[in-house]
Amino acid sequence: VSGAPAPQTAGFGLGRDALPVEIAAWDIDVRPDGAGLPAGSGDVWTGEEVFVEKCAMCHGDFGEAVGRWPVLAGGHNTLSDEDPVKTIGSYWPYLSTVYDYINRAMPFGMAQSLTNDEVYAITAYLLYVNDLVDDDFELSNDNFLEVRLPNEPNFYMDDRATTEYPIFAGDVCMTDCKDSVTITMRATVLDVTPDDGSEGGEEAAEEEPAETEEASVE
Amino acid sequence: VSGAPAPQTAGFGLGRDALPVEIAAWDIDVRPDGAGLPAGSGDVWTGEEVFVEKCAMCHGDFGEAVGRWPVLAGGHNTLSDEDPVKTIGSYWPYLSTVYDYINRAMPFGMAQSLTNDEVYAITAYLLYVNDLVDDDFELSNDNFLEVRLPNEPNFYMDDRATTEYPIFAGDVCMTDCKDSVTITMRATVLDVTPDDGSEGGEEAAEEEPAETEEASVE
Amino acid sequence: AASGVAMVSAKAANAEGDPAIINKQEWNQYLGEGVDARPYGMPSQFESHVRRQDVPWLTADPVSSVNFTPLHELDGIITPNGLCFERHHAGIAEVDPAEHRLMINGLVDRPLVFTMEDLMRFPRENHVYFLECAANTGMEWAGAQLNGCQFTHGMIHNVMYTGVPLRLLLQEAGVKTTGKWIMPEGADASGMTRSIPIEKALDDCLVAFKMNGEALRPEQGYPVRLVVPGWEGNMWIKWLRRIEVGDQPWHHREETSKYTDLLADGQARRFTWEMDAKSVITSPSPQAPITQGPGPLVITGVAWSGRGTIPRVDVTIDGGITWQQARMSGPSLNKSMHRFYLDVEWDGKPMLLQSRAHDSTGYVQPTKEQLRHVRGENSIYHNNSIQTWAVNEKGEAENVEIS
Amino acid sequence: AASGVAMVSAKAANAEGDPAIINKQEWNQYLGEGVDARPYGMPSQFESHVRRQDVPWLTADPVSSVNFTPLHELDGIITPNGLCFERHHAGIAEVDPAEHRLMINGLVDRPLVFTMEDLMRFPRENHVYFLECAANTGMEWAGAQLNGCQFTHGMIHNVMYTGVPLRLLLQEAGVKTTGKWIMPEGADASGMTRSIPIEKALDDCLVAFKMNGEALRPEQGYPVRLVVPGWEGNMWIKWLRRIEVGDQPWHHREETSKYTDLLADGQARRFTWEMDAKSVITSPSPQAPITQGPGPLVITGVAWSGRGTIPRVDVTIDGGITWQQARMSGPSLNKSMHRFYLDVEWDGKPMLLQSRAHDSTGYVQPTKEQLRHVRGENSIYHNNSIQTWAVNEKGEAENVEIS
Ligand code: HEC
Ligand code: HEC
Ligand SMILES: [Ca+2]
Ligand SMILES: [Ca+2]
Ligand SMILES: [Ca+2]
Ligand SMILES: [Ca+2]
Ligand SMILES: [Ca+2]
Ligand SMILES: [Ca+2]
Ligand SMILES: [Co+2]
Ligand SMILES: [Co+2]
Repeated sequence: VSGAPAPQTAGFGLGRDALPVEIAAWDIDVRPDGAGLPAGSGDVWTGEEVFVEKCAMCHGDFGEAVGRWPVLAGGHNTLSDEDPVKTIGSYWPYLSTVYDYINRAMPFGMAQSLTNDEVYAITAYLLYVNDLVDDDFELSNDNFLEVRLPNEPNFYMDDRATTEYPIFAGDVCMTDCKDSVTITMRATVLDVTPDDGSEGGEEAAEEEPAETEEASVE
Repeated sequence: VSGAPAPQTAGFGLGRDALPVEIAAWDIDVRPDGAGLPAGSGDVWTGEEVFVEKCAMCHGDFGEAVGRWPVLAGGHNTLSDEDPVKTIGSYWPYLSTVYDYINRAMPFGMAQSLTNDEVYAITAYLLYVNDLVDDDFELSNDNFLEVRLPNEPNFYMDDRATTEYPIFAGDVCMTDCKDSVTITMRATVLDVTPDDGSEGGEEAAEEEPAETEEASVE
Repeated sequence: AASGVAMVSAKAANAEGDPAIINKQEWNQYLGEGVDARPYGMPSQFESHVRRQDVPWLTADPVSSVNFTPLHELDGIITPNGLCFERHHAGIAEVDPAEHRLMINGLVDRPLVFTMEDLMRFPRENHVYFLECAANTGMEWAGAQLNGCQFTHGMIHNVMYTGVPLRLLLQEAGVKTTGKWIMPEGADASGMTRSIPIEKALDDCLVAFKMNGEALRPEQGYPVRLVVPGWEGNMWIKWLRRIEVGDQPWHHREETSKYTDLLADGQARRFTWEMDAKSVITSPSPQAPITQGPGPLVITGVAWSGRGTIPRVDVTIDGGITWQQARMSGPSLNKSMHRFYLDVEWDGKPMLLQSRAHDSTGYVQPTKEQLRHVRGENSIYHNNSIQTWAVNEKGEAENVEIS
Repeated sequence: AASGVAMVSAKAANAEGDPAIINKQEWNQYLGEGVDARPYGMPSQFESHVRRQDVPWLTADPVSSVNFTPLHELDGIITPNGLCFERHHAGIAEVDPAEHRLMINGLVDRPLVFTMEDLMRFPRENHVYFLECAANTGMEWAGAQLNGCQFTHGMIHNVMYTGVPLRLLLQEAGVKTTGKWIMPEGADASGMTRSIPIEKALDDCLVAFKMNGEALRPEQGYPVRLVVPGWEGNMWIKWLRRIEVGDQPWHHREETSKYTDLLADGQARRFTWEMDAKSVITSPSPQAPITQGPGPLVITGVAWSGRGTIPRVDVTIDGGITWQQARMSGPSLNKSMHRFYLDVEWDGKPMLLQSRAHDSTGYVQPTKEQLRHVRGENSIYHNNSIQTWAVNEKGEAENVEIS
């Protein structure tokens, strides 16, 4: 009968070494600096072929989207509009994200079923439908870092600590804070709220809600 | 648009006055001093008749119980035995509790279906099977307080504050507290624990668990 | 440490790699159910063994009986509503809240009737409290009997309640100066009643309608129950429909025939309301054996006191020769469960595990021996003694008593 | 007060008395179900309206979508597991824990694989934390849109987690000095990934396997998820199967295409992890109107901050002309929900209700106006502005914006 306090510094000796073959099976992530990119290549025309077969039923032949599935192309110069269209071409900062995401999550319902060459080809095609490369372009692990997406410079690190926190702090008014108050907007005018009957929303869809982007629920 | 802090002292003005007819419908509790006893009466022989009809299938004709349903009679002078039998006659301190409980909760499955006279009669009968009255006894709201149960003097107020708390306090031993330790009893010898398969226990019942009193789970 | 790693690992990998990693699983590739499928969610299919369980031989009928919280499967201090043990005397009352009323009568200036809507208009409070049945561990007085902490200690749950201070309702009716006791009464077919002194009623009792954020469960008194912090569970009247104020206690069935503590000399304590400090190791325990062999082991359990908080729990793995102070984890709240851990390196030898709670009054959980010395073996209720689990070389645990 | 009593009472009694009292109910006389009937309990049949609800028009498919916690029906601070909102990108992964592994690789001294049993052998901690989706209230940027706090604010839940400090797992693998970021990855078909700086990973993150005492629900990442206290919900990777340590962030889809905050000038903030202080009145609200007329009214709501506790919430009933300090109730825990109440006497006139949270850093929840002034209307995420409900004479509430 015995028992010593568990070691807190030297580690617990739990788990086991991950084998190279196991790491290889799971370590599929790709970064903007190219880390994680596998060897492979694919051109725009091959990409179109695969895309039309495996992706277009949701995203449209040219990434324009079917119904409410995500739009993958277009939207250039809409980011400061009332209704910005955020696509790979108009918004995404890094091409590596396209490769990584398609490779890990698409096609929706059959994730991780594409070959590396297929992912390169689709990525090339998505660059093409976003007017970023010509139709004879071939993407590979060799030239991957040469492609930069146009909106990359428009991202910056969270700056709330300097741009917001000083404003949203300090003493608050408790009495006589305003002279009068008026209602300027009412949700019931839109009428897009699901009924308590739970199946609601069909009627709502017709009503064109103010913010219908898929992104609005991410 | 206005709102004052809610009154904390004068009451909230919530709820409504309970009507006498409503209080009468629910206010059925009876106390040892007779408070709450309704007018009525019943004798031992009437009590036996009702008891045999409505109670005996569980509690036995003479309160001796059928199977594992509660025993209502007997057990005199067993309270300091290894297996005390706690009944109305051997344990309960007040007769009012018999009236109150039968009136509010019995028969099991058809609560509050007895008339006042039936409850008086059953109570008289339970006194009789516990050897506390003769067979010609009639119980009524008039003579109710004259009947005292024998074990009343043996209850006293919780005294843990003086009999236990001073003992179960103070410094504790942390090292070298004993020379040796031996196992003196094992639950698996009894084997009365339900299986993980959930329906267990039949086998256990045969094994005569150490403490099978119904009371043990109250 | 390298060889230790191989020893303690649940599944050592062979050269081809672990199939659970090398082969894609269904859930890695294909879509699962959407957000419209489960308006009210349930546990994973792989957790179906985590359930309340009754002990059929204990009672004549499951309708007036008890089932037990699976403490050995839980962690932290909150008991999920679906797993809070049940004890009812006439089955689960399925009360329609629209047809439910709460009456206050007796020694009050104005007898009142409240609807559920009325109750929702009083100021509310939120508190986490344990509810322990006075009979919890009662089957163990005469000796080690049930092999699992679910059965020995599972008549307890720990829940965050939302409710109206009972004080406010009593003030609304106006308690007369002669009013010294209250008698809460249930709406179920057992018409459950208990006597509670007015001091407690005006102190911290709640008339609660929510548990862990949502409506009370039917098993726990929906739509409204009494919360009597730190006091025995039977007093927490469920399906609360009436509160009478009186000048004396009622001495009803559950405070005479039951819930009185029979001592060795045949005399009995009555009105033993407070639940004394208690603790139990929930893992390892008979239903939660050590499955991974020697090496790091998390010893964990719960502790509580009806008289305050639990600043300290001691744990022994050698049957009480040596004790170590456990690590308390999670909020320490008054009259709530506390969680403790002792992280050890198990050498694979047999252990005799015990835990010993200290509460904020300085009370220390007694041994079974100490408690029996005062109370004998027929006391049924309020067994808060130290529990022992014997763990063998295989990691199996058993409920035992030791010298 | 006597006439007031009659006015505010839900059901005035007629001379014969209230039938709910005079007539016996079924549950007063007959037996209900026993303790063997419900091994895992569910809410009352009368509470079936309390459920998670999705908004069909929001997404193309319920399988990558969201549903919402019914905040308007809850009280206290704990969200029951069955009602915690769901957000998944490839449906609910139904993971078999025996087939689940957690790998740590990348810039570590020794890449490791853990089984669930391995994880259960590390020291554990318990903490209550809110999880809020960065998109919560996102549909309200352009204007008052959804009529109910379930929809405007229901992408949040507050749960007590039990888990292993991520720090211990990373130390076990040994993070190289070049390791500055981690990338947790999910086992579901979306293979969810996020980048988290190593400082946060070594600070208060947990690898959690229990929520509110029991196993995680499949919807919430069973058998194991990452807990990232105070930070946006998407980072709390569910079905956690891998953690890679790296020298740079990954800029994956959910931190570029999504969860970046597009400002009015077309530029976008990235890595906006912390959830700022926020509050909402849950009752009265559009789905929880005042049904009992003038008189006592409980105004209640919840508040939280990703940067600390909530020592104070102010409430206005006149659209911000006058504010009152609300009463906080229940434990005040770091990065947890807080419950507040304002008990008022409603005069039956229209009200404009708002709540304003102060957090322990001194931050004060901004108005929509203030927030839009900095960020514009396209920001989608991180809308923590003050919410307004207009209550009319009938007690009906509506989601509005005010001047
Ligand atoms: C059955 C419908 C469907 C099919 C087929 C499909 N997708 Fe998708 N795609 C989606 C959905 C739904 C999302 C959003 C997933 C989420 O975020 O939850 C998505 C997201 C994407 C995105 C990210 C969009 C953004 O703005 O963040 C890309 C890129 C994408 N898909 C590419 C592809 C490619 C390439 C294929 C084929 C190889 C494909 N998709 C097949 C439904 C589909
Ligand atoms: C169908 C079975 C059944 C019938 C019929 C029944 N009872 Fe009972 N009785 C019980 C059960 C079960 C209990 C214990 C209830 C509990 O505590 O949960 C009980 C308890 C009692 C007790 C309290 C026993 C104690 O020691 O505390 C009394 C007294 C009693 N019954 C009297 C009666 C009378 C009088 C009738 C008929 C009018 C009656 N019972 C009919 C099952 C029955
Ligand atoms: Ca990698
Ligand atoms: Ca097309
Ligand atoms: Ca917009
Ligand atoms: Ca009375
Ligand atoms: Ca017989
Ligand atoms: Ca005995
Ligand atoms: Co007691
Ligand atoms: Co963000």
